Amino acid sequence: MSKRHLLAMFSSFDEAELVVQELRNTSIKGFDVNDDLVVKSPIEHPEVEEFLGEKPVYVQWFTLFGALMGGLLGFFLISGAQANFFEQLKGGKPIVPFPPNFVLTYEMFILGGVYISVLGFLICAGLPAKRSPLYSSSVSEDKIAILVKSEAGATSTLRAIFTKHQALEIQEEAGK
Amino acid sequence: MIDSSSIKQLAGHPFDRRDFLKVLGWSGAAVALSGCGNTSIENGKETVVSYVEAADYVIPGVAVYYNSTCAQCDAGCNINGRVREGRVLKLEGNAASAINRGKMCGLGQAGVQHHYNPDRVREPLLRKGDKGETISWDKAYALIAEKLNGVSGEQVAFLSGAVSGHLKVLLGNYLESLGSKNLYVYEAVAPAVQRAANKKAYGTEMPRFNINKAKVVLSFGADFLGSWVSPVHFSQQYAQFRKGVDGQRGVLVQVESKMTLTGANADRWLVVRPGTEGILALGIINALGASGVTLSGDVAAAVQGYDKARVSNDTGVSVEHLDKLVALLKERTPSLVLAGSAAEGYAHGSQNAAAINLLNQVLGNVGKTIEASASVPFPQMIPAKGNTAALKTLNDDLAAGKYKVLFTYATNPVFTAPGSMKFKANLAKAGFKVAFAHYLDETALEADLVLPLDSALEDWGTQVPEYMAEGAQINIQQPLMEKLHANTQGMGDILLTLVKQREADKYKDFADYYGYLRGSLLTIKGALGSGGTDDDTFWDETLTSGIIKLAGSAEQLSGNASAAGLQLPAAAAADAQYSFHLIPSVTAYLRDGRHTNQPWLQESPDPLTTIVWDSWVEIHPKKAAELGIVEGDVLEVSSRTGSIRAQAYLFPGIHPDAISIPLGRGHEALGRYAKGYGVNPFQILDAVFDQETGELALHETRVKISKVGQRIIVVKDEGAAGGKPEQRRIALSKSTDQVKLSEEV
Amino acid sequence: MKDIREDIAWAKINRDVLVSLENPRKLYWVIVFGALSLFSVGLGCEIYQYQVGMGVANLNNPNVWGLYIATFIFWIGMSHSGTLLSAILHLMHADWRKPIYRFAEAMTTFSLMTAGLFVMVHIGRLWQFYYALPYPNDRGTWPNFQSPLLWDAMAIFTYLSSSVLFLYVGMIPDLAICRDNLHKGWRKKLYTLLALGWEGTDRQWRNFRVTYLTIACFLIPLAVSVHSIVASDFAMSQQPGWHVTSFPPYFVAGALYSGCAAIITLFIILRYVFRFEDYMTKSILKKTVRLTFAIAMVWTYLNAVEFAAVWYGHDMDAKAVLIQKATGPFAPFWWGMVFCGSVVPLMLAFKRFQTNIPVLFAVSLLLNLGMWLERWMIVAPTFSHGYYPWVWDNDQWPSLIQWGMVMGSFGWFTLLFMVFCKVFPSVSMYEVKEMVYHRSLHLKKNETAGQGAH
Amino acid sequence: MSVSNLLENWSQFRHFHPVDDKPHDPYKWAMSIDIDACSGCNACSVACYAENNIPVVGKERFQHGQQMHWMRIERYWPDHDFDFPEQGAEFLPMMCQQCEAAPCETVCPVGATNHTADGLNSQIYNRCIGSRYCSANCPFKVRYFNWYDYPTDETVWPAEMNRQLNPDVSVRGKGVMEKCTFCVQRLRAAEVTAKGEGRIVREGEVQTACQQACPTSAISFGNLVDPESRVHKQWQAQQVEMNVDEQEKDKEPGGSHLRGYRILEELRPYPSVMYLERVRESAI
Repeated sequence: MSKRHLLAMFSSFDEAELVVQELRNTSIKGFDVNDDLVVKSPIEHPEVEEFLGEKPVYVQWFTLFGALMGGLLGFFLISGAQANFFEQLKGGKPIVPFPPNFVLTYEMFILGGVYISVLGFLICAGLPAKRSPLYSSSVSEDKIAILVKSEAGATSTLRAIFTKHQALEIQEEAGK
Repeated sequence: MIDSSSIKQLAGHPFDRRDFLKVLGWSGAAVALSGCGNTSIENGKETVVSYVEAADYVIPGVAVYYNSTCAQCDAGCNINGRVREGRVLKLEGNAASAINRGKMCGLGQAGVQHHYNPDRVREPLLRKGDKGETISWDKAYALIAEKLNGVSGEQVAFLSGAVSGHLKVLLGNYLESLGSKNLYVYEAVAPAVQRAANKKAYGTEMPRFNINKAKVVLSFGADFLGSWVSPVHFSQQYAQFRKGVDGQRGVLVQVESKMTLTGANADRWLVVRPGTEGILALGIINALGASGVTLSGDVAAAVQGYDKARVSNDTGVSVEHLDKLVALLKERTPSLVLAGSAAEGYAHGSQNAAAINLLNQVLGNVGKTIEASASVPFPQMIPAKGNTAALKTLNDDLAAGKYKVLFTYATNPVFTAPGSMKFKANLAKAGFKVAFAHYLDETALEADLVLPLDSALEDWGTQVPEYMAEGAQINIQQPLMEKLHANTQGMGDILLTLVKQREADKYKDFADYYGYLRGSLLTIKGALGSGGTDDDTFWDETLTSGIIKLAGSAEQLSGNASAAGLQLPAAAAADAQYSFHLIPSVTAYLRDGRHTNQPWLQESPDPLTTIVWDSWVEIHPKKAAELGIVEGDVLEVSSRTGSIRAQAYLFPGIHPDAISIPLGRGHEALGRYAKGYGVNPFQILDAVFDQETGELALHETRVKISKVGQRIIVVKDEGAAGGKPEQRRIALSKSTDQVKLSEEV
Repeated sequence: MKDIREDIAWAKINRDVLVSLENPRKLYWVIVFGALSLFSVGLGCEIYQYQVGMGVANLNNPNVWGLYIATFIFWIGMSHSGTLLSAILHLMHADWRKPIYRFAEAMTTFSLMTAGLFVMVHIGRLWQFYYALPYPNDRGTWPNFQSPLLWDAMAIFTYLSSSVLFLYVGMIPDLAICRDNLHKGWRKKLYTLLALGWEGTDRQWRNFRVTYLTIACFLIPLAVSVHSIVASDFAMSQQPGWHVTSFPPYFVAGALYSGCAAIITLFIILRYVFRFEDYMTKSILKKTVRLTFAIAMVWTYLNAVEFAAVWYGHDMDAKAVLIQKATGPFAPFWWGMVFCGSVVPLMLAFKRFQTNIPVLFAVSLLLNLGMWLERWMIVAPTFSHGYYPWVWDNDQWPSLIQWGMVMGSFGWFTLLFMVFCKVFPSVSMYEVKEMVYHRSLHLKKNETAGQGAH
Repeated sequence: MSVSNLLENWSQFRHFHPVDDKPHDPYKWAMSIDIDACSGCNACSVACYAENNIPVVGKERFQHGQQMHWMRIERYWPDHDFDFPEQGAEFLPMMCQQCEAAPCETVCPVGATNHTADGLNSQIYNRCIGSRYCSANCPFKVRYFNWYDYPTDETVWPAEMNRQLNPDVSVRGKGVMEKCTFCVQRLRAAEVTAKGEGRIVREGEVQTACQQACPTSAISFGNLVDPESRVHKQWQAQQVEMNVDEQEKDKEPGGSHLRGYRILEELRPYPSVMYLERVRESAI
């Protein structure tokens, strides 16, 4: 059963918030406010998260994993290499010396953390992404967009709500 | 010629183990058989060593060692050459040698750079205007014969450096065959005054000096650790002397106006007014007499008037130091007093030396630390000793246009003759000049015919050292490798060819100099104490050891030096116009400049100033401050003869009334590593001679200095701290009362 | 004076910034040409040095490191202010950083790349530099992990790649703007590719925020560690004048200092060249200047601490080096460093200079000069006056080859930076919008509160 | 590079060398130089040039401080003011001290300089990338860098001169660091010969080039762990311990009558070269 997309543009966050609240309060068949609603904005706006409700972010778990693995890998790689290559004896120092290895472990800890965080970001944010079916470049300028996905039947209800809240523009996916 | 004969030799005698030494270096490895321009398959063979058909003694990857004799100076150190794949790589000392006991100085080690020097003469050269034209040896010999034709013996002269052994014999024979007596043996910095003074005082020119047996060595400018007589031998004695007998360390007191390497190692370095060494010696004798040492009548008479106050005033040595020195000499016996070139380089040099030798007599050192040297039972082989008086005579004769043919060998008078002699101009008056040379040095450049010589590492020879360390010995020089250049010849071979031109019959048995050498040594086999052994064994053993030890008797030593005739002039008055004494210093590695083209020596820092690749003017810092001179100021140093320019170096080890410039640099020829580096102080030396021996008084030139207004960076190893340790614990020192040397290992 | 006008329309922000990608003032091309020429000089010097040998740099024993290492530290140091502006101020919610952090981050990236070049031109066998990389190989050899130089390599690699990622991640929303607004062509393709399909959805923003914050948190200790490690090149050695405990913080302060000075310079240049007067306002400049002044004083203090520690300590060798810095042949440069580094910034304390653009431009250049001299004075005097007096050598003057490469590095950096500013938005559009938005909200709130009070 | 190797031999990898590592066995090459015997003649230095293929850099490069003498003779004057150097000069042969805890080793980024089992500070030319950090950290400044490509330089080893080069020693190209090796090529040859005969190298069997040339025999060289060696006896008699930064004898009030000392010992590099102080007569 195919779903259809609908995109509405608003001039401010306040408008968008009202729309989302109304959508939340209105029960529309074939439209789930938690799953089928996407707010697009030109800036990062914490209120959006608030009025959309807390959604979990998992990037930090990637970070933790990356940092720990980076550190462990660093230490064992370095110590292991030193141990295997003990011909490289340095007078006055043990074959596996701690201070230098800790410095390098530290760097690897950060390296792992950053790399895997970015990886986590890409995964969690779904990037790189295919462009969604409806997009207006004004989002990257100054408009707030609300993209909804619904059964064909719900489209008109949604459209009505958008219009009510002075949507500047409403785009609808062409029917099949 | 030599090559072909040696090839024949190879062909005729298959190698066996016994033979390999004989052939060694003669035909050597399969290198250098082809000359230039050869287009055959042999082309480039000189750079290839065949391991498929390697000669017996070429073991790939393994070095073999052969004994020979160092030819870098006349001390006659026995060397041991390291040879790999037919190349001589390094010269080391022959441990069996009484002279150097396995040790080597830097000069000697640089012998390989003489051998491999890229600027060696490779072909006989005949003068064509300003250029040299390559000719064949046959033509060269023919030319010599032609030039000698109809010339009387009187009109032929041979100028040679010090020469000994069979080469000297052949040289003498050749001149005899020419009917000439004009052999001039010239060495610019030889201890000639010393020899005369020793002969007078001890009855022998070169007795043995036992530094190791002395408790005190008092040296008047004898640089026995650097350049004097047999430095490597004396250095070893010095090491023993420092360890001392029963842990009592030997004390070295050096008296001189410019610090030498030996002076830099002295326990007490006493700076004296230039030329007053003899006065100091007499003053010490006088003080010894006053402290109870018995003086014979004539000695007492001779030293009368040399009281401490006067001596101190004349020499600049304080009474306190004089007293301490006298006390030390009296207390610690035996001692040894040495006279060196610094004391002898004056018009009264012989007198200075006599006064210094007299001190040995007074201290009873003769027979203890000065012993008779062993004599060589073959007088014809003892060295023809070089001196500068010979050059003066030659120069006068040349100026008179006396010579139609002049040979020069192993000496470079155009470079080393004092400027006042105008030697170069006089040399031009000789008719036909033949130079036997390794390089196109200044003298060879003036020659009409230049004949290229084998290097000392590819030539045969015998050498008899002037200074005998223990028993007498004859040193064997043998090739350490095949000749590097196809068209050079050994001096012995050349002389043999030349003498054959005159007396072919006499020498017909000798195909070459090698044969001559072998034959003549075999004839005296019995006298050498090897009468019982067969010829081949004797010969192999001789070549293996590189030394023939002689059972010669000791020369007579007389211990009765007389003070008669000892007349020392008063300390020289100041010269108003030329206010500085010029001290041309003889450095250990450059000497008279014949080896300046050996880059190791150029880059080996002068031990005292650490300067490399250049000449310098040493001046005392106080004097320099007075004159506003700082390091690197270019100074014009002018004598009555001429002037030269060199950078100033502030040096505390020099008398404020003297400046010093090292000899050896300032070449206008001699190849890429020598030409254009530094200045040549020989050029400005005045013609002053020792009154007794006629030797050039090296230290008598007076100079004035002026800044030319240019300042350059002195190229030296010493850093900005100027050799001060700056309170850091780096080179530490203790005095003898703080150490217990007898407990040491 | 406001940091930014609240009434700037968001669309205008887009327009103003995007125009910088297309149509800068002529001066831009002059700068690019100048930079290219300088870089060519440096490249020529390097080719010559590569062919002939390091000797042409007129280095020697003991002066084995010359301007190369000094300038290396300089560039590493300069990289730190980018991190300071973007990461530290981000964590501290100082929103005035927003119009200027992008170019500061670019500066970080490019100065690190420039610094990396100096490692290359410095080593004697450039063609074997990969020996210093830890890679498994059939000989079983590894680099020496004990060497501070290896820590350097590791730290710089981490820092450079993290900085690039940070710069990139922070730029994704702007790249989307570029993608949406530019005409077809290679640029459009480039931005489309780099924007990764960013649409500004709530999910993207949510993860973006956390990621950006996380990387910022990593970058701060990383930046500190990087310059501490560079300081370790010296402090971990045994040489007098280097073996100083306070070197790591001293280096970090110096790094922030030189970076801030460079930011002022580039701020002024960009503001003019790209007509960013509305965004890079004098008020922001003033804040940057004040920050610079504060760091200058910290640096001065740490400098004094170092000298005092040496002076009152019993390490005679270190003391000798210090005395030689102040009185020896390096004295003009050392005093020049003190003047430029500690005296000149005092001008920044005066309000009237804090917004005077010509004065600030001159001052920032002097500060940069002072900081470069500082690095040279750390490296050179210890070599020429180390433990071992025999080899003291105070006269070693860098050859033109060395100077050429130092100049070339400035050309290289400027070139990279200028090309970046032309290709990528050097002012963060989305963040300026945020800034304007939040400030206007704040303004409204105040107005409402003000009205309520009446 | 396995973790199991790391874990199994952990204690071995944590040993500090040379402090509590197993002692050098059977070799620890060391030297002692009697600067009272040293006359400053430079023979050692020339021998080193001959043995180790050291380039003669020429006047201009020497002026720039780019000389390569692995062994240099330093000439010192007293620190205090003086009119004339009445006790002569002081000569000090200085070359790589083959430190047991060498400052150069730890800082090399590629591990081109390491500590060998027989107690040398090795330099691997092939591995060196020329960062010059080792030289920067060397307190004695005895490491020399190839600022130019001497093997291809026509002024250094022109035709024929190059035939003198010792095939046992690498000729170093541009961009690598080099220094005194204690004539490692001779040591290895002797060690291998001895091993083949089932023994250790005997005292006197191997000499360094400088030691061999030294006319005053001021240089002793040998195996410090061999009780028969002269070096061992000298170190013992002089009460110089290897692994300390201050000798017990130097702690005695009034100092010691023993002459042995090591240069910059207080920096704790544990040099393998002991110097014997110069002596000057107190009676004159």
